[in-house]
Formats: sequence, C-alpha cells, structure tokens
Amino acid sequence: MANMLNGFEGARAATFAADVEQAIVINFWISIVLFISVIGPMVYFAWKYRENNVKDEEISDVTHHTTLEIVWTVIPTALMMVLFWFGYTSMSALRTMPDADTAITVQVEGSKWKWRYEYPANKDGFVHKLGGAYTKPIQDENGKIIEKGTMDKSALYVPANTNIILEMTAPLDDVIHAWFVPAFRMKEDVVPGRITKQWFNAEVGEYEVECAEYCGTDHSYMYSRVVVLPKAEYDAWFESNEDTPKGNYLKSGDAILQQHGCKSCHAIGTDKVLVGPTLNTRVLTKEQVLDVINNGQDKLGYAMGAMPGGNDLEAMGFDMTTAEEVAAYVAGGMKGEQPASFATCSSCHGEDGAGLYGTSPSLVSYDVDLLRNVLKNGKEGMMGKMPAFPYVSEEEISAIAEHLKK
Amino acid sequence: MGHEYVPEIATDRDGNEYEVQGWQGDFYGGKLGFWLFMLTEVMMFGAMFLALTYYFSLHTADFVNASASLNRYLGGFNTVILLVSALTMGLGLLKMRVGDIKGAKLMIWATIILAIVFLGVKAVEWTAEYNHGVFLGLDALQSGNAHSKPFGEILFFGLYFTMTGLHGFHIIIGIGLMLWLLKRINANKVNQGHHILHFNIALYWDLVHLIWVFVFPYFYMIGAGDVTGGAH
Amino acid sequence: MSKTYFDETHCAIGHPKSTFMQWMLTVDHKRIGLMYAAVMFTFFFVAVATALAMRFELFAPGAQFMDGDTFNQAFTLHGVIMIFLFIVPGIPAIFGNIVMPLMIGAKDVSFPRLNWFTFWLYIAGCIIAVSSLWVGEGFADTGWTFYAPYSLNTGTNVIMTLVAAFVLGMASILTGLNFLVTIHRLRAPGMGFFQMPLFVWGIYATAWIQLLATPVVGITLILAILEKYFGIGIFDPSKGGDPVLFEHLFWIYSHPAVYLMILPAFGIMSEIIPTFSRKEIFGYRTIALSSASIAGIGYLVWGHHLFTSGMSDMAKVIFSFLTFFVAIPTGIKFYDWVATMYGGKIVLSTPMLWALGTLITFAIGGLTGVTIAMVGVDIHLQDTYYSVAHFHYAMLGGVAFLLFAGMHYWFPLCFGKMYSEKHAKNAFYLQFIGFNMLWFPMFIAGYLGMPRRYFDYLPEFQIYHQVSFFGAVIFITGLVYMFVTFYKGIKNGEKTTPNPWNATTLEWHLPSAPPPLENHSKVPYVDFRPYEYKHGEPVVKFDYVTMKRID
Amino acid sequence: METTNVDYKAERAGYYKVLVGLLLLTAVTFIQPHMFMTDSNFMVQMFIGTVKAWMILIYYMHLKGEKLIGWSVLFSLLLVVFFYIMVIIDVNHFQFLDLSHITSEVTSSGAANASAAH
Ligand code: HEA
Ligand code: HEA
Ligand code: HEC
Ligand code: CUA
Ligand SMILES: [Cu+2]
Repeated sequence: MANMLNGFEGARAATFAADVEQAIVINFWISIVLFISVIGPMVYFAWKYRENNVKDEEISDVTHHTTLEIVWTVIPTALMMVLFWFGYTSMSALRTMPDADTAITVQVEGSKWKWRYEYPANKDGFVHKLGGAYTKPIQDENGKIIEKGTMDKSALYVPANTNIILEMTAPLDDVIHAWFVPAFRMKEDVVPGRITKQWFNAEVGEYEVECAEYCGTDHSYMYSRVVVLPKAEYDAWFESNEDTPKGNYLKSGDAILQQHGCKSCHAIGTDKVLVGPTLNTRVLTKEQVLDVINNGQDKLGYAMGAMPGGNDLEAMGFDMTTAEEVAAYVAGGMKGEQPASFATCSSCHGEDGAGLYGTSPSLVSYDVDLLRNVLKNGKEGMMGKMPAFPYVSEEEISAIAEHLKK
Repeated sequence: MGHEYVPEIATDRDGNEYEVQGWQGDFYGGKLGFWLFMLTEVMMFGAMFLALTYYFSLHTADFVNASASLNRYLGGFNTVILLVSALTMGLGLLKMRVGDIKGAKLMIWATIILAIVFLGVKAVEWTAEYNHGVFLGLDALQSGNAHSKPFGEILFFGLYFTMTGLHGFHIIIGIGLMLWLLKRINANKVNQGHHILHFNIALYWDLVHLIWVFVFPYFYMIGAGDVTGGAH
Repeated sequence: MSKTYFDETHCAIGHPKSTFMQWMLTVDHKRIGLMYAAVMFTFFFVAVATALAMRFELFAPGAQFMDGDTFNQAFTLHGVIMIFLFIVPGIPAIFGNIVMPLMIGAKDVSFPRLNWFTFWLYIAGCIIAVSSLWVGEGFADTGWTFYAPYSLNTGTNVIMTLVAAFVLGMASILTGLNFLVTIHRLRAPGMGFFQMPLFVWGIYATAWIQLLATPVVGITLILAILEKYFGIGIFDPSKGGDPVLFEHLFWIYSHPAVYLMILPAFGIMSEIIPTFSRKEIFGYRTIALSSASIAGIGYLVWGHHLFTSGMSDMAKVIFSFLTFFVAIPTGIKFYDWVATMYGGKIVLSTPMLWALGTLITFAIGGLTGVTIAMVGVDIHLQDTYYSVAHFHYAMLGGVAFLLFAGMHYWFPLCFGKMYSEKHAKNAFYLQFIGFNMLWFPMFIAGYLGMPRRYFDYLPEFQIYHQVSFFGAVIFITGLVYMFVTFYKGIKNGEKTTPNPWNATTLEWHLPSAPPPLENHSKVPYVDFRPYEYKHGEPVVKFDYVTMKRID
Repeated sequence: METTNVDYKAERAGYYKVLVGLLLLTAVTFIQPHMFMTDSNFMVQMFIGTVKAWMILIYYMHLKGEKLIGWSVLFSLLLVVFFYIMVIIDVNHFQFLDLSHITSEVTSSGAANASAAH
C-alpha cells in the first residue's frame, strides 16, 4: 500500500471528478484575478504614496467615482454568477442519480466505526455482505509506526465503468457519518433515520474511503476502500459465493472480532478499558454487579426474561443489606465462601454462576448464549451502550466464543 | 433614579442649543430596549414553531390525531382567561397613566389572579394527560415498545409539553414581575410620572398572550372538527 | 492633572472603598471593556495552548501523546472557547464598550447596569464552560457544532457545555440590545446615521445579528438539553426526529454569527485606513450600507454548511446561489478601502501594518469561502482541512488580526501611553509569516483529502502538518512577543497626547488620555462627517473644555 | 408614552372594543372546524391567529405610529418567515424521504395496535 490515496492524482477516477476539477480550476483563476485586483493596487499605493513621498498639499480628496464603483460591483457580480454556474453544473453531475435499472445498487451502512456493504442477491439468491472495520496502525513505544493500518480484504468491490448507486444509512441509535472518496470528489452524510444516496462510475483502481463527519473516538480510523475491478472479474465473483474477490475472510475468532469492529471498543488480551469492557474473561466489577442488583437488567433478551432489581429482588427473598457482599463475591470470580443470599441469585444463574442452559446469562464466562444475546440486542449498562450487531452469523459467534475461552 | 436629572445642552457653531438625550430617564429608550428583548422571544418561539411546522409537514395525519385528543374546552377557557387578563393589565396601565394608583394596583392583582387560574387549568390538563399515559418519559412517548405512539404523535406531544411548558414558565415569570411591580409602586418608585417599568411589564404580558394566540390553535385546534373523531 | 476613568468610577451597588471592588462593581463602559479584554485574553491562552497541543499531536501520523478521545475534547475545547468565549463577544465587548460610546459622544451606554450584569453573565458562562473540564465525564467531545445525535449519545459533559453556550448567548443578546438602544438614542445632537464613524456602523449591524440570531441557537441548545433529559424526540431518529433539523437550527444562528464576528472587525479597518492615509474614506455610504446588507444577507445563507448533510438538492442550489451575494458587498468594501489609499499619504504605523496585512489574509480567507460556496466543489471540500484553513484565515486572519490592529490603534487612548513601535512591528512580521505558514499548507492538504477532526492521519499528509507546526510555533512566538510589548507599554511606555494619530473621530477629541470618567467634558454638536481631512490634517478641531469647534 | 393628555374614557373604550373583537374571533376559532372551510382548517386557524395577533400588537401593545419598533418587528417576522420557507422547502424536496425511517408511519407493532384502538 504505497500510496493510500491511490488514484487521487489522476483526477479522472470517477466520471464526474473532471467536472468538479474544472470548477475548481475556474474558481482558482477567478480568485487569483480578484485577489490581484485588490492586493495589487494596495501594495502599489502603499509604496507609491508612502509617507515621505507625498507632500501634505498633494493629498487628494476624492471620495467618489461612480464609474469605478459600478465597475467593481458589476464585474465581480458577473464573476460570482459564473462560479455559481460551475458549482451548480458540477453538483448536477454528482447528484443526478443514474437509472436504477442499469446500475448496481449497494446498501451502505455506516456505524461506529466501520462501513458495511450489502449487495443485491445474485443468481443463486446469495447476498454478499462485505466491509468492516479498519485495522489500526501499530506503533512501538516511541510512537513510531511499525505496521501501517489496513482494510485487509474488507472493501467495497465494484465493476469498472458501471454506474453504482449507494443507498446509505446509519443505525437509529448511531450517529452521523459521511462517506467520502477524495479521488472521486464525492461525499454525502450517512444520517440515522434518513436514506441518502450517491452514485459513481469509476475506472479500475483502488481508492480510499474516509469518514468525513465527526463521529467520536475512532472517527480518524473509519476508513474503507473502493476496489474497482474489471467487469469480468467482478461478475465472476458476484455470481460465486466467495466472500470477496480477493478470497475468503479469515474465520478465526480474532479476525472476526477485527472485522466487525469489536476491537475499537473492546481490548482483548490486555486490561485496557476502551469504550466497553475488556473481553478477556468475564470479570464483572463490583460496581457493575451492584448496578444490576439495584436496577435489574432487561436488555439481554434471555428466555427467563428480565432480571429483577431492587425491590423486586427483595421480594424474591434477597437480602438487600448484603448486596455489597454479594457483589464483592461475584466480582471476585465466585471464590471463597458463598454469601447466604446468593441463593436468590443461583436460582436463576446457577450454583456456580454459569447460567441456566441459555435461559439466563452466565456471570463468569462469555458463552455462546451471552454473546448471541448481546450481539442481537445490544447491551446497555453502567459502562454505556453497546449497539446491536444483528448481522453477525451463528458460526461467527461460535468462533468468537471459542476465541474468548483461550 | 433620574428624578433630578437635568439634560445637558450642546451648542453648535452658531450658538444654537440642542438638548442632549442622556441615558438617564429615557422613556423611549427603555421602551425600545424592551421591545428588542421581546424580539428575541419572538425568534425563540419562532424557532420552536419552525420545528413544529417541520414535523407537521411530515406527519400531518398524526398531528391531527394527536391534537384531537387534547382537551379543547380547557384550552379555550385558558384562551379567554388570557384575553381578559390582557385587558386588566391594559386598564391597569391606563389607570397608572391618569394617576389612579389604587385602581392600577387592583388591576395588577386581578391579572395575577387570572394568571394563577391559567396555571391551575394547565395543571389539571397535564395531570389528565399523565393519567392517560401520555407524558414525557412515559412509554407512549418512547419508541419501540407496546404502547409507543406513531412518530408524529410522539413529536407532537414532545413539542406540546415543551412549548406549553415554556409558555407556562413565562407566565410564572410574569407573576413574579407583577409582584415586584407592586412592590415598586408601594415604594413610590413607579408612579404616574415614571412608569416605564409598568409599561414594559404590560408589554411583556401582551407578548405572553400573543404567543398563546398561536400556541392554542396550533396544538388544540388543528384536530378539531369532523375530520377526525373529535375530543375524547 | 484631571482624573481619568482609572481613578474614579460609578458603581452598580453602593460606593465601595477598595479599588478591587470598584472594578468588580463598575458600570463604566470603558472599565467594563477593559475587563472583558483581560478575561478573554486569559481564556484565550487556554485555547491557544490547546491549539498548540493539537499541532503537536498532528506533527506525525499515529498517536503521539493523545488518544482519540482526548483529541476530540481538545478541539471541542479549542472551538468552544475561541468561538463562544473569545471571538463572538470579542470586538463588540471590548471596543464596542470602550470606544463606541465615545465615538457617538455619549456619556455611557443606554443601560449601564445591564452592561455590568451582562459582563457577569459572561463570566458565569465562562466559568460553567471551563469547569465542565473537571465535572463529571469531562469536557464535551462533540466539536463546537454539537451535532445531534452525537451530542445526545455521548457520555461526556455536554449538558454543561450547552448551558454555558446558552448563558454566553444571553450575554451576547444583552450586549447587542444595549448597543442598539445606545446607538439609536444617545448619538450626540446633529449626528445622523450617516455621520456615525464606520466602526459604529459595524457594531450596529452586529448588534442586530446578536439580537435576532442568537435566540435561535439558544432555543436549539435548550431543545437538545430537554432531549437529553426527557427524550422529547425532536432530534432522535428512533422517535422520528430528524438530525438534519438540528443542523438547520444550529446554522441559522451560526452562520450569521460569522458576520457578527467580522463586521465590527471591518469597522476597525474602516477607522484605521483613512487615519493612516490622512484622507477621507472613499465611499462612506457604500461601506456603511454594505455592513447592513452583509448582516441582512448573512441570515439567508446558512444552508451552505449543509451541502453534504443530506439536505435536498433543491435547497443546496438555492443556498449556494444566495451565498455568493454576501461576497459582493464585502468585495465593495475591499475596493473602497484600497481606493481610500489612492492619493493619500500612507503612514505605516503598526495599526496600519496590521490592517494591510489583514487585507491580504482576509482576502484569502474570503475568496476560499467563495470556493466552498460553489456547491459541487464544496461536496469535495466540506469537512476537510480546506474549510478549516478557510475559517482560520477568516477568523484569525480577519477578526483576530483586526482586533490586534484595534488594540494597537486604541492602546494610547485606553492607557494614555505608547508601546514600542519597533517591537510591535517585529511582532507583526513574525505573526504574519507564522500565520501564513501555519494555515496555507492546510488548503492543499484539504484539497488532497485530509479530513478535519482526525487525530491520526495517512502518512501522505505529514509534510503539510509539519510545515504547519513550525508556522504555529513562529506565530505563537510573535503573539507572545506582542503581548510582552503591550505589557511593557502599559508599565513604562511614553505618555501620549489624547490624539497621537491625528485621527478625526470623536473618541480622539477628549480632554485627556486616558479619558475622564464621564467622557467628553461636554457633549459636542456634530455638524461634520466622521473622516474630514484637509492636507493631511483633521479639519474639525475642538476646544476640549467647552467642546465647541474652533477650526 | 406621554402621561399628559390621557383621554381615559376613550382609551378604556378602545380596550373593551378590542376585547370584544378578540372574543369574537376566539369564538370563530371554535366554530370554524364544524362550520366552514373545514378542509383547510389549519390555514384558517392560523389566519385567525394572525388577525388576533395583529390586533394585540396594534392596540394593546401600542405599535400604531411606532416607526422604528414597527419596522424592527416586521423585520424579525420576515426573517422567521424566510427560515420557515427554506427549511420546509428543504425537507419537502428531500428526494429519499419516502424511503427514510423518520417518515415511516408506524414505529412498532405496538404502535400499530395503539392507533388501531384509536
Ligand atoms: C469570521 C468568520 C467568517 C467569515 C467572515 C466567513 C466568510 C465567508 N464564508 Fe465561511 N466559515 C466560517 C467563518 C467565516 N466565514 C467558519 C467558522 C466556518 C466553518 C464552521 C465549521 O464547520 O466548524 C465556515 C465555513 C464556510 C462554508 C462551509 C464549508 C463547509 O463546511 O463545507 C462556506 C460555504 O459556502 C463558507 C463560505 C463563506 C463565504 C462565501 C464568506 C464570505 O463572506 C467571504 C467574503 C469575502 C471575500 C469575497 C474576500 C474579500 C473580497 C475581495 C478580495 C474582493 C473581490 C472579491 C469579490 C467581489 C468576490 N464558509
Ligand atoms: C477565533 C477562532 C479561532 C482561532 C483564533 C484559532 C486559532 C488556532 N487554531 Fe483553531 N479552530 C477554531 C477556531 C479558532 N482557532 C474552530 C471553531 C475550530 C473547529 C473546532 C471543531 O472542529 O469543532 C478550530 C479547529 C482547529 C484545528 C482543527 C482540529 C481538527 O479538525 O482536527 C486546528 C488544528 O491544528 C486548530 C489550530 C489552531 C491554531 C494552531 C491556532 C493558532 O493560531 C492559535 C494562536 C491563536 C491566536 C494567535 C489568536 C490570537 C488572539 C489573541 C491573542 C487575542 C487576545 C485577546 C484579547 C486581548 C482579548 N484549530
Ligand atoms: C460502539 C462500541 C462497541 C462495539 C463496536 C462493540 N461493543 Fe461490546 N460493548 C460495548 C459496551 C459499551 C459494553 C458494555 C455495556 C454495559 O455497560 O454493560 C459492551 C459489552 C459487551 C459484552 C458484555 C460484556 C459483559 O461482561 O457484560 C460483550 C460480550 C460484548 N460487548 C461483545 C462484543 C462483540 C463480540 C462485538 C463485535 C461484534 C462488540 N462487543 C462490539 C461497546 C461496544
Ligand atoms: Cu464515522 Cu466519522
Ligand atoms: Cu457560513
């Protein structure tokens, strides 16, 4: 990846880039002319009429010159209209959507902090789902970058010289992003609750996608790329059920966590707390447990239903005065002597806190059930809100669970 | 302040004299200043009506439905209350200007009482809505649960509570201002010759009324009539 | 020696003995102006420090010493302080207070106590804003634009920042209100609107923006707070709320706000250019009216910030079209200023250097504004460093530079002393060079696709960020140099006469420098134009005791 | 406002006249949805509101004859109107409105039930 902004220099990457470029060039020259028309005389006057070059009696007292005033009103106005016109035409090129019948429509979803693409079904009814998170660059202790960031295989693959329509949105509980390809000179925001569209028609090459609307912690890493393939190569892949034209994704748990962007919020293998908890083993903190004891938890979607909190828990025989003690016990990984009132807990979570056959969550491990429920429903707790990931498949969940066990 | 203030005189080259307007005792300046302040209120409510109109244009049917469920008679009653209170306020100012201090005070008290009645009615309305399960934070105005109302209705009620709430807040401030005015009158700081405070508070009260003139039909009346089922 | 406003004052409450309390309670417009300057200058250095920290972080790709979240808070802090604490109140609060009443021959503003109250409201706003650094989850990380739904979702202390912005907005409204009434009511007899100095016109136009635009953002911030607390739904897409509406409401204020910043700055330019050209200003009326029309048209163009927001294409075209019409009155002003220099006698004192420097930097800032007003082009450039460079050229190279020009220009008036011209000029050159080095490369980086609000970036952009970093260092050195020069000037500068520049407007016709408590000893009668020169000498002369014309 | 030469009776009569006018208009507000122009209910209501507001401004708030203040009020109202026009033009010309979630009629199955029960 020698040059990340591959294709920018050519300025012809997408069909309408030339229009925008032309508008920029026209603007550039008009700006230069206007700039000189002001700054030129200014510098000249400052030199010509400098203090010791002018006698007091020679100072002129003009305060009006109608012709000049008309000239410097009318000509700039005309020039401004020229600029407006080129701004307008280049926008029309960018914003007039091609006929949907002759184009490929890809669904784009931008969310914190990854881009996902969903294609129409192919002949076999198979739907390609691509994209994912960018792998951040790795730095050594001195801050030197030892490994560049990469999109790996996750990208938007499209055929060359074909109209592509992007139908874009963001999940409702997410924030605004923007899909920006500098080489194509195009961008449009991705707005939760709205559908926005853009289109392009590009030449073979690889082009960087950047998120251009501020969206929080990893806004600076919300890259993606567009890979424009020769048509035949694209078609061959599209009708297959290969993951990407560059081969299948790695199916290791770690790769899956990377691809879905789990790693931008969860550290794995270190104790660092990013946005959410680390996913080493499930060690709840005392505060987290206390929060659940006091307020319950009903977002996980277990078959047993919501976990009661506070008074409801007491009604089941839980002794609230021992809440601290129980919390400490759970946070300590269920070691040592079991507090008596843990009995209320074990009626649902099991003696060892490992949960009851998928109907209630485990307190000690990220088993498949917990993962499935968290990914399906998201999770809101005292640390914050984790969005749902409904598209993570069953195999992937198992692979993650397998990976987290290690 | 400003009773003993003697305006300065400026003299031009021919010796003509001109009275200088000082900042002290500038009745028109006080009035202008207060009007400008009221323009900021207009812009503020204007922006909220803008949000309201935005969603009305998207969810017309939902808005009409939601409006139909408000209690139009209580709203209408409050409209009349505000109408009459604007009158008492105006008459109070008139009495002040002719020097009938006692009458003026009486009228201000009348206005205060009407304002309190207005708030009372508002409280009754909000309680009823709360009991119906329609209130900020209750399930009906949250999304994605069994009681959720359609978007248009959620937005309608969200803005309804916000805007009538803010209007009510203005009424409360108005009551405070009137009580303060009474105190100033008693201290003879406000009197026939120096009544800018009274004048401005009267203006304020008219503004509060003015806002209601639009709040009322926008929330209560757009769902009236035979278009839908009418009031509950 | 006669007493000046440093020696005595009117107070809002009582007559305190201690000097400190006299300053705290003063209702004198000149003192209040100075206090604004002192406070702004303090906060300002916080924002400059954050800016420098950001430049350090951006020195190389990868995380240097900040992580993403810290950087996000840093630019929010920087933006919020620069905009709400410094540049929006900026020139009106400082020079609007200090010189505007002097220029129209008034004894004070219309509501001196309100002025005092406003100052403290401003302080309250500052305190709320800055203290949110330590309260709760830390300073907001939303950017100064507070876009929903991000501002509604994030865990940081957005509410306090919103409240602060609201309080500062109130202060801004009340300042504008006060100035409007002052300008309408307290002009000296004989002074019509077209005999007012152009700085007063700038303040007047600005005051209308403060008054009518600020409430819109005020209520928007309140709606955001209510949304966060009660979930009223207006900006929450899961309840049908539309995030784009927030952007509309925000920019309905915030675009006029940029003209609120620049118009009084243009006013300073219009004072300095004729004074140091020793010549009456060219096209007085067009300059005055173009201030008014910029303020007016400025209300109509907010949509140019939404060109890629998902707004309808129809609205994009309309807003793009309207935007070009702000450039025209601005252009007219520029030509008028340059024409004023024609045939004059140009004295390159420090204020004039700053003014001419600003003509260059703001022309760049403005013309690049015109670039991004072209809708098709802005689709490429929006939210890149190109727009960051544009607005730093406009706000720093336009407003802050002219504020500096004004600080040099009115320094002798405020303190009755003079700074060292030599050092002041050196500081100017350092800053001018540093500034251009700091921001010009960013136009190129932005054009090549460097998005803003990135704490880490692709290696291609490194060279631009590095040049920029060195520019920042030079610039800030010059800045510190300038303030040291000022400080020395205040401490042991030479004493000056009340009119060291041979200027014509009324604030220079005072019995003493610094001015006495109640300004002019008597209110003058105004039967002259503001910038009348004959052979390089002011035409109008006063007897400073009787304030009668003696020419 | 000058305090000299107040014609108390005439001004008081004025207040009452305006009150009657406003009350009448309020009554019209109430009967209109049942009586006439029911298909443009909203417009009529807003029109009545505007007339009422105008009466309050002119008579109760003494705007009559106030040049400066009158123009200021007018100016700010025109601004607000411009904001409305542009924002409403925008949202109603948004090309993909029908596809967007924020305009979908029903929020959840629960809402469907709720409005069905209506
Ligand atoms: C002091 C502040 C200030 C000023 C005065 C301006 C002035 C202008 N601005 Fe700027 N602008 C900002 C501050 C300012 N701006 C800020 C803060 C932002 C970004 C906010 C954010 O997103 O965080 C922004 C963003 C911004 C955008 C949106 C960019 C984006 O997000 O994609 C646009 C688009 O149209 C724009 C346009 C203009 C125009 C046309 C002017 C015009 O008024 C310029 C007029 C000036 C001239 C034209 C130059 C001088 C004249 C001549 C040299 C004479 C000859 C020329 C002619 C006759 C044309 N600005
Ligand atoms: C007035 C406005 C102003 C000023 C002066 C500055 C000054 C500077 N700014 Fe910036 N800046 C903003 C307003 C301003 N800024 C805004 C609104 C944003 C957007 C935030 C966001 O994205 O939300 C931004 C964003 C921004 C970024 C982009 C962050 C990003 O998108 O990733 C960067 C990056 O380097 C930056 C750097 C600087 C630097 C190095 C200076 C230096 O030039 C600093 C030195 C400053 C000065 C020299 C000013 C001098 C003025 C005085 C000394 C006045 C003294 C006062 C009195 C006496 C009263 N600023
Ligand atoms: C936007 C940030 C974000 C992303 C992306 C994210 N999470 Fe989370 N996650 C969180 C937060 C915040 C929590 C904590 C919620 C709470 O307070 O209980 C969490 C909690 C969890 C939990 C429960 C932890 C516990 O001990 O209760 C699991 C399991 C989990 N995440 C797995 C994942 C997986 C797998 C992915 C990727 C497919 C992922 N997360 C992506 C933010 C995120
Ligand atoms: Cu996504 Cu920025
Ligand atoms: Cu703008």
